Amino acid sequence: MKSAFTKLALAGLMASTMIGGASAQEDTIKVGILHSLSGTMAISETTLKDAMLMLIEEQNKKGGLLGKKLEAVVVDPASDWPLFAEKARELIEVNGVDAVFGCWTSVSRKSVLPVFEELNSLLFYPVQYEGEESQRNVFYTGAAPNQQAIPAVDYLMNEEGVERWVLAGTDYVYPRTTNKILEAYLKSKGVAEEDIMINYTPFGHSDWQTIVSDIKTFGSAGKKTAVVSTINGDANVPFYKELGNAGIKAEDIPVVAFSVGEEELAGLDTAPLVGHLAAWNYFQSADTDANAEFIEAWHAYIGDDKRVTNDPMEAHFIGFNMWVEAVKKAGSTDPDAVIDAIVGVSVPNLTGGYSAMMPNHHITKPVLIGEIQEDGQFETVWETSGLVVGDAWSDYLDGSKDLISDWRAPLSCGNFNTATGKCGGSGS
Amino acid sequence: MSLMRSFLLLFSLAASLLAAPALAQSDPETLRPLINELANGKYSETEKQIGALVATGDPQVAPALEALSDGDLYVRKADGEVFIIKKAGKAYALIDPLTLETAGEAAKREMDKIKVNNKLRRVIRSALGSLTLMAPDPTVRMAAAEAVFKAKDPDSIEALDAAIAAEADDGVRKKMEEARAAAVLNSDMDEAAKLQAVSTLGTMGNRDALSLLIAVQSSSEGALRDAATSEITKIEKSIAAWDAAQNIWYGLSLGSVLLLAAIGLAITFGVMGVINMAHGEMVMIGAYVTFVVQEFIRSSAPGLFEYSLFIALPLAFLTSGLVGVAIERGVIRWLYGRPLETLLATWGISLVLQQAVRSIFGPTNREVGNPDWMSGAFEIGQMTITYNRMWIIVFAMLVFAGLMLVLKKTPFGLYTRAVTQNRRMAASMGIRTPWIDAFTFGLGSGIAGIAGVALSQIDNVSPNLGQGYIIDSFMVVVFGGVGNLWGTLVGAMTLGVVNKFLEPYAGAVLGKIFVLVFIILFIQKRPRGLFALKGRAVEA
Amino acid sequence: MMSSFLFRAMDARAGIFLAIMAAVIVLVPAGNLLMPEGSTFHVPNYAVTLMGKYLTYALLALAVDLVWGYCGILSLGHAAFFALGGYAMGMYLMRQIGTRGVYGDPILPDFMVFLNWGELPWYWYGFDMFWFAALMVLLVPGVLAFVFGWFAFRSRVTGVYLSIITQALTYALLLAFFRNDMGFGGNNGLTDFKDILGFDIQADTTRAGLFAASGLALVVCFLICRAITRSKLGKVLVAVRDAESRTRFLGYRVEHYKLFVWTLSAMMAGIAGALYVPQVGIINPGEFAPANSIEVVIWVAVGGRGTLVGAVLGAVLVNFAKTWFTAALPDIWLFALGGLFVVVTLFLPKGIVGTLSQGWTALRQRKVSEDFEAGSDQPPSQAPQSPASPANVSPKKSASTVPADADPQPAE
Amino acid sequence: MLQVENIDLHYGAAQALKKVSLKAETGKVTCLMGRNGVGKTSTLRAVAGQHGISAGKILWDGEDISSLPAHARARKGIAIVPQGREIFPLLSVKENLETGYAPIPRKERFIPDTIFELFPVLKDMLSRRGGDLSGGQQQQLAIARALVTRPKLLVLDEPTEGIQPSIIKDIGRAISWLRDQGTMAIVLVEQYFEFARDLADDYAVMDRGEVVLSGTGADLSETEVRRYLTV
Repeated sequence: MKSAFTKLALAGLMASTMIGGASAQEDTIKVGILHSLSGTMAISETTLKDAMLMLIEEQNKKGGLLGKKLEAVVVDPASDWPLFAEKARELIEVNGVDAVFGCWTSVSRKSVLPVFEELNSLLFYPVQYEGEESQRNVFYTGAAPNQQAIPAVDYLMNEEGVERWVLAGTDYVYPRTTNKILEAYLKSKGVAEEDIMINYTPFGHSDWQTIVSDIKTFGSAGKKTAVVSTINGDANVPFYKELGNAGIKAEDIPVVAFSVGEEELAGLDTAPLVGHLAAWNYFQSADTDANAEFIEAWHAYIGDDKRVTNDPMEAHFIGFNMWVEAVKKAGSTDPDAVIDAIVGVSVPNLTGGYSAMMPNHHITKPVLIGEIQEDGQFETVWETSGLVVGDAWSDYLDGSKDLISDWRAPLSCGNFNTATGKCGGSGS
Repeated sequence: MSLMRSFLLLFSLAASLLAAPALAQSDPETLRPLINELANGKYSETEKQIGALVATGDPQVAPALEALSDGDLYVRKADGEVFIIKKAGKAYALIDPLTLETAGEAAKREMDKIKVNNKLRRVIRSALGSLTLMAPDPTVRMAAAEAVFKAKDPDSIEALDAAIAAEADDGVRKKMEEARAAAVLNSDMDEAAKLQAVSTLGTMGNRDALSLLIAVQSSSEGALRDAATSEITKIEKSIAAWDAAQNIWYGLSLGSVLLLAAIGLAITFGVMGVINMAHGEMVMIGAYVTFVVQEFIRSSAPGLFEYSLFIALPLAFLTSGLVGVAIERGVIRWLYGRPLETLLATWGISLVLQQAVRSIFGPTNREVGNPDWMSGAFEIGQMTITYNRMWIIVFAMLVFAGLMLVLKKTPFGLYTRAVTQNRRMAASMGIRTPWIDAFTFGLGSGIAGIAGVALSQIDNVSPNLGQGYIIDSFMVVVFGGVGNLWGTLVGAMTLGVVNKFLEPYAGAVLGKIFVLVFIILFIQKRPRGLFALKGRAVEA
Repeated sequence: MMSSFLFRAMDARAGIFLAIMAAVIVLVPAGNLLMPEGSTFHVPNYAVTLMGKYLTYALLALAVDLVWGYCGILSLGHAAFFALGGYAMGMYLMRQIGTRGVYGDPILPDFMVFLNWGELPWYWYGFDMFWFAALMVLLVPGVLAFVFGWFAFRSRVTGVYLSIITQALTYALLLAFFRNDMGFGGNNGLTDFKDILGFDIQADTTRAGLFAASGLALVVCFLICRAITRSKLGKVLVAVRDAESRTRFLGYRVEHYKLFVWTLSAMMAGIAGALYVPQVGIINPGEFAPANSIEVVIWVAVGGRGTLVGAVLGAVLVNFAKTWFTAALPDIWLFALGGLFVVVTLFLPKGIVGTLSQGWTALRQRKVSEDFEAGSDQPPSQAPQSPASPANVSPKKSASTVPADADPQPAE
Repeated sequence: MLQVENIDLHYGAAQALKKVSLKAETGKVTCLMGRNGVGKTSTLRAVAGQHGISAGKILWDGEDISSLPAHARARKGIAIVPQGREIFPLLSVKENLETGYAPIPRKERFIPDTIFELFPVLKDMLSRRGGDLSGGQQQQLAIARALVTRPKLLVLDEPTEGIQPSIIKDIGRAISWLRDQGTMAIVLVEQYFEFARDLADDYAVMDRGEVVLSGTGADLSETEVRRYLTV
């Protein structure tokens, strides 16, 4: 019976492989969507799956790509990191997709990286992250720390006169790295050690009483204080609820968040939070025609005009259009051809400008600082005058300040050390 | 809703200002150009313009500033006239910023919002403070005094002196005196006045005073420095005591959340012996019921919003309870005698329920609002108590007491206890054990449901809600001793308080780890929990 | 008489299992490496890693079955041992990266470089040597299990209390490993491996080798488990499972037996984790999640508790279902999986293998009963069931009767 | 009237009862005797519905109740005083008695005074926990608890087991008083021969899961029965 089962399993796998192989020759171009639809990350990632399906549908309405229709292949990696690698492999090997759009958490990206490298495929990663990475097969369409964190701190320092800083984050790599960078940056701006308080909490932390009270105490020292929040996901709602109830107003201690967008605010009564800030590269409130069109299409697609749009959705919008342009330019979906063609491709973003793919596989973006409004939207209160180039390697970290990334020939290196003149970090 | 509130405030403020004896009241029309100027340019320009308006010293400008701060001040694109607006359907109702008379309507796109940021709001608040120190409404004067306190502007001493002299309300006058002290310390007045101010702040005794005094201590010499130092020592001592009290409060609050999450489990797991992995999903269902109730109220009876939780409570109890009964009748009753398999089956059920909620309500967080009586905070001494936490503690105690009452004083409770202690004998006494099982499971699930209503006030309402509580709930029940509700109560409160006392020293993550290790070690010492039941009935 | 029947059945089952395993261990790598792509007998890379992963899960399930099925210890924290074994292997693999990391630091792993760690923490020493890492794969879970078990079994923590503190253990480790200050890469864990024992981890041959190693480990551990469960020790364990205090009264040092099996099981879980990590390419604190441990228990229950082969089958089957569902029904697969658990529990209470063998036994039973009627005076007893009711034993003792079939009992 | 007709009963694969038949009439005490492990308790369990039977029939006032669950049989007026008393240990004496309210109509839900007349000791102990009582007191409580359900068939399983002689006497008096009321049939399982002999109107003796002797109390032959009682 066991043997029958094993045979069945093998037969199933082989059959699906062969179907996969066979259909790659058919008249569609397959696009993989690798976002968690269940588990802890489903809350954020499901929206991105829907956004991708919408973008693909729209592209098909415009006639597809290279004369072929696009076909979306959706899988559920279930917020389980090893499963991400398995599913990525399945998408590329079994389903034969030409590009994958997906991942949210850094760990899921780290988990699939070797797979994309080995099988030489393309991943478009749409979420702001800690940087310190540049991989040939990956395109980072979300913000690097210099496209989000540093401008936000600059704003608070210059416009609001903040002198004392609470860096509060969830204890994982993105907040750790961002806070490292910010700490170095703040110190370089002359902020004293005792004016920086760093606090880490576990994932899904829900009892914020002590921390909010600590922030209040820290903020009552007579210097203007702000909180830089890299608190992730679900923990934000109880955090803001506690903040609102404890009466911490944005005028007294503003909180600037890097992981709180429209989607997160949709679960909150924002009236007590008016004036708290977020730094992103896109807000739904952006007043452009392209954005209005995008929002309208989104509402029509999802069938609910209360659903919001957010920054990672825009990142997918940009990433998808870049891929489409690069495929057109290369005349093929072959990954090597697309990797060569995509650098320098520039497509409209939703905030009224153009974003371009840089040689380090990061993109140019405007940086916007928004204040939370009563209706759950952000109002842009400040933006960079031009576009900011995503920086794979931070200038404020010892290990990486000498590194640059350029995937164009002849350098073709993700971690070129300008001090030693060698590719591959500081060694060999 | 809060928009309505600020409007009411605005109008009462404006009305009171108009009724008040004119300080420097001038013709509205001379102010109008100044107000229209607000619409020009950047934040820095707006800030200057606010300064100019405040410089007139005319309280008539207050409503416009207030509206600006609330984001309700708009400019008409066509002629650059500035109005306070009020949303009326798709259009805006226009209100003259000076006379406060209605001035017609305008479509949205005809108007531009005058942008405001935190810094401007802060400027406006302190400006309004000095303008409204003499307002007839004591709450307005109180707010004004607080604003002036924060501004610490020596220029306001004169206005404060006048206001203090005229003030009838003791509380407000005290606040004004404190504001004056803060301003004095920031001025170049003589040492005697400053010493006086230091002692005023010393009696104030909170963190704000402390930070001001520390500033004095570091910038002064001699007698003033000594006075500040001695006041600082006093305040720090009292704050330390208050901090301990505050920590206990936080611990009780966390404990009551744990209690709410665990108490339903204490019944299904502790009393019935069913390892219900879907317990967290019962909590989640309760939270979603609250969401549905609030959505319904928002769309069809906005006036009832303040009572939404009371409406949600019975509905959540019923919904979760019925789901619980359905699970018991459909699955669990076939598994009696195979307790570990209930773990397996209910784990499957919990996956199904999560996915069901995800399919019906979507994967994202849903907004459950706090009614006004659940919002905000009050202070006892140096301790801040938020209303939602307070009500949750009260609620948890009520639920506990209610449950105890049901189990101890009703026939149903008696039969349940009899079934727990000896199922076969209970059946032979004529107790319909299958009904008791179903109802008990329903009761445990229903209680989880009402816990969900409470938890929706402090946490995410998402399909993952239940998962976040399930482990903690099991820890509480096991720590307290399976089958003993008192154990659950004491267990929850102990874990809450221990956690909160560890957190400031160890941080949130390590604190939690220590608590878990503590539980592991504790179980070694008392292998059956805090309140171990004795006797064969429990061992069976 | 009946017991010899059972053993013969067991032998047949084990024989089939070993034969299949031998075939799988040889044929899958061969099909992957030797058969040309496109051939009907070619096994794609994808399938090799996937099945390799299933085999490590099967080994983990086997470890759980040993303690739960035969000793009555329901561990809701076995994934902790699995993850610790995985981390030990992951640390070795990290050290093998050497200067090929993004920063090219010869000693420090990448995550330590960008979080400004000055030097390697002491507990990373030695992991550049495979033998040391391999030792740690066994020792770390083993020692933790030993210490934990030493305290728990000596204090006679049993039943749900034990289950819940195993859950507390894995949850505490989860939180601890999430902390970046622990020096294990925090949430991102250990990843981006290059070599194992000098072989490129992404090469087909390495992968096939890992697959075969996983298969062999499973077979060896299966044989160990079987030897234990068939020995006198195994009978004492079953006695502990079914009536712990009586076994104690009979003079057995119950806690020693439990501790031995518990520690052994944890070491097996560690081996499973160590084989898992190079095949999936990442180890992260998520592996400690209590939900994972519960899933392992479910695999065992689906396959059939206390049957060894069932644990393996359950692990493969549930994970295959998961693989298949997450691709075929990405939006609603949880309904299918959750439904599967409920259905299996309700309709296959002894798991797949248990139900099948029970059916088979029942067939035999009828024959045996006839023999009994014909004159034997020894009533046949049903081996897998809990002890028969003492109605025909001593009524004086029947105060501690086992309740009738349909009675709920507090959790084991 | 209770009629047990040819019942078989199994525990798993083990057969405990083989074609057992028994009768108990209202107003009479039927004694069931035999050594340990011959199936007496199993017979009572079958009657009370605590264990299913695999063949045969149980009739109560002519109605077949073989497939009714235990609680439904309690509603039919069948009450059991089990071996080992099975008092609810954590309930107070009063609560133990009140569990007997479950099968009776609301207006009958009170504790009849006769119970306290039969067992006066209980009256002083109403608030004590059942588990804290002595063995004899627990036995009295178990009988009292069964009486609260106003039974028409009272089944007692070795009520004298491990109890001091003075209380055995009280219990014997209570049983004969109950019989004399003429409202209920009583089945008494007993190993204590003298006690059984004094009370029995009818008797049955079991051995190895079968009824080997039966008859009316008058015919009860000590030597014959003793043969089956001694080991």
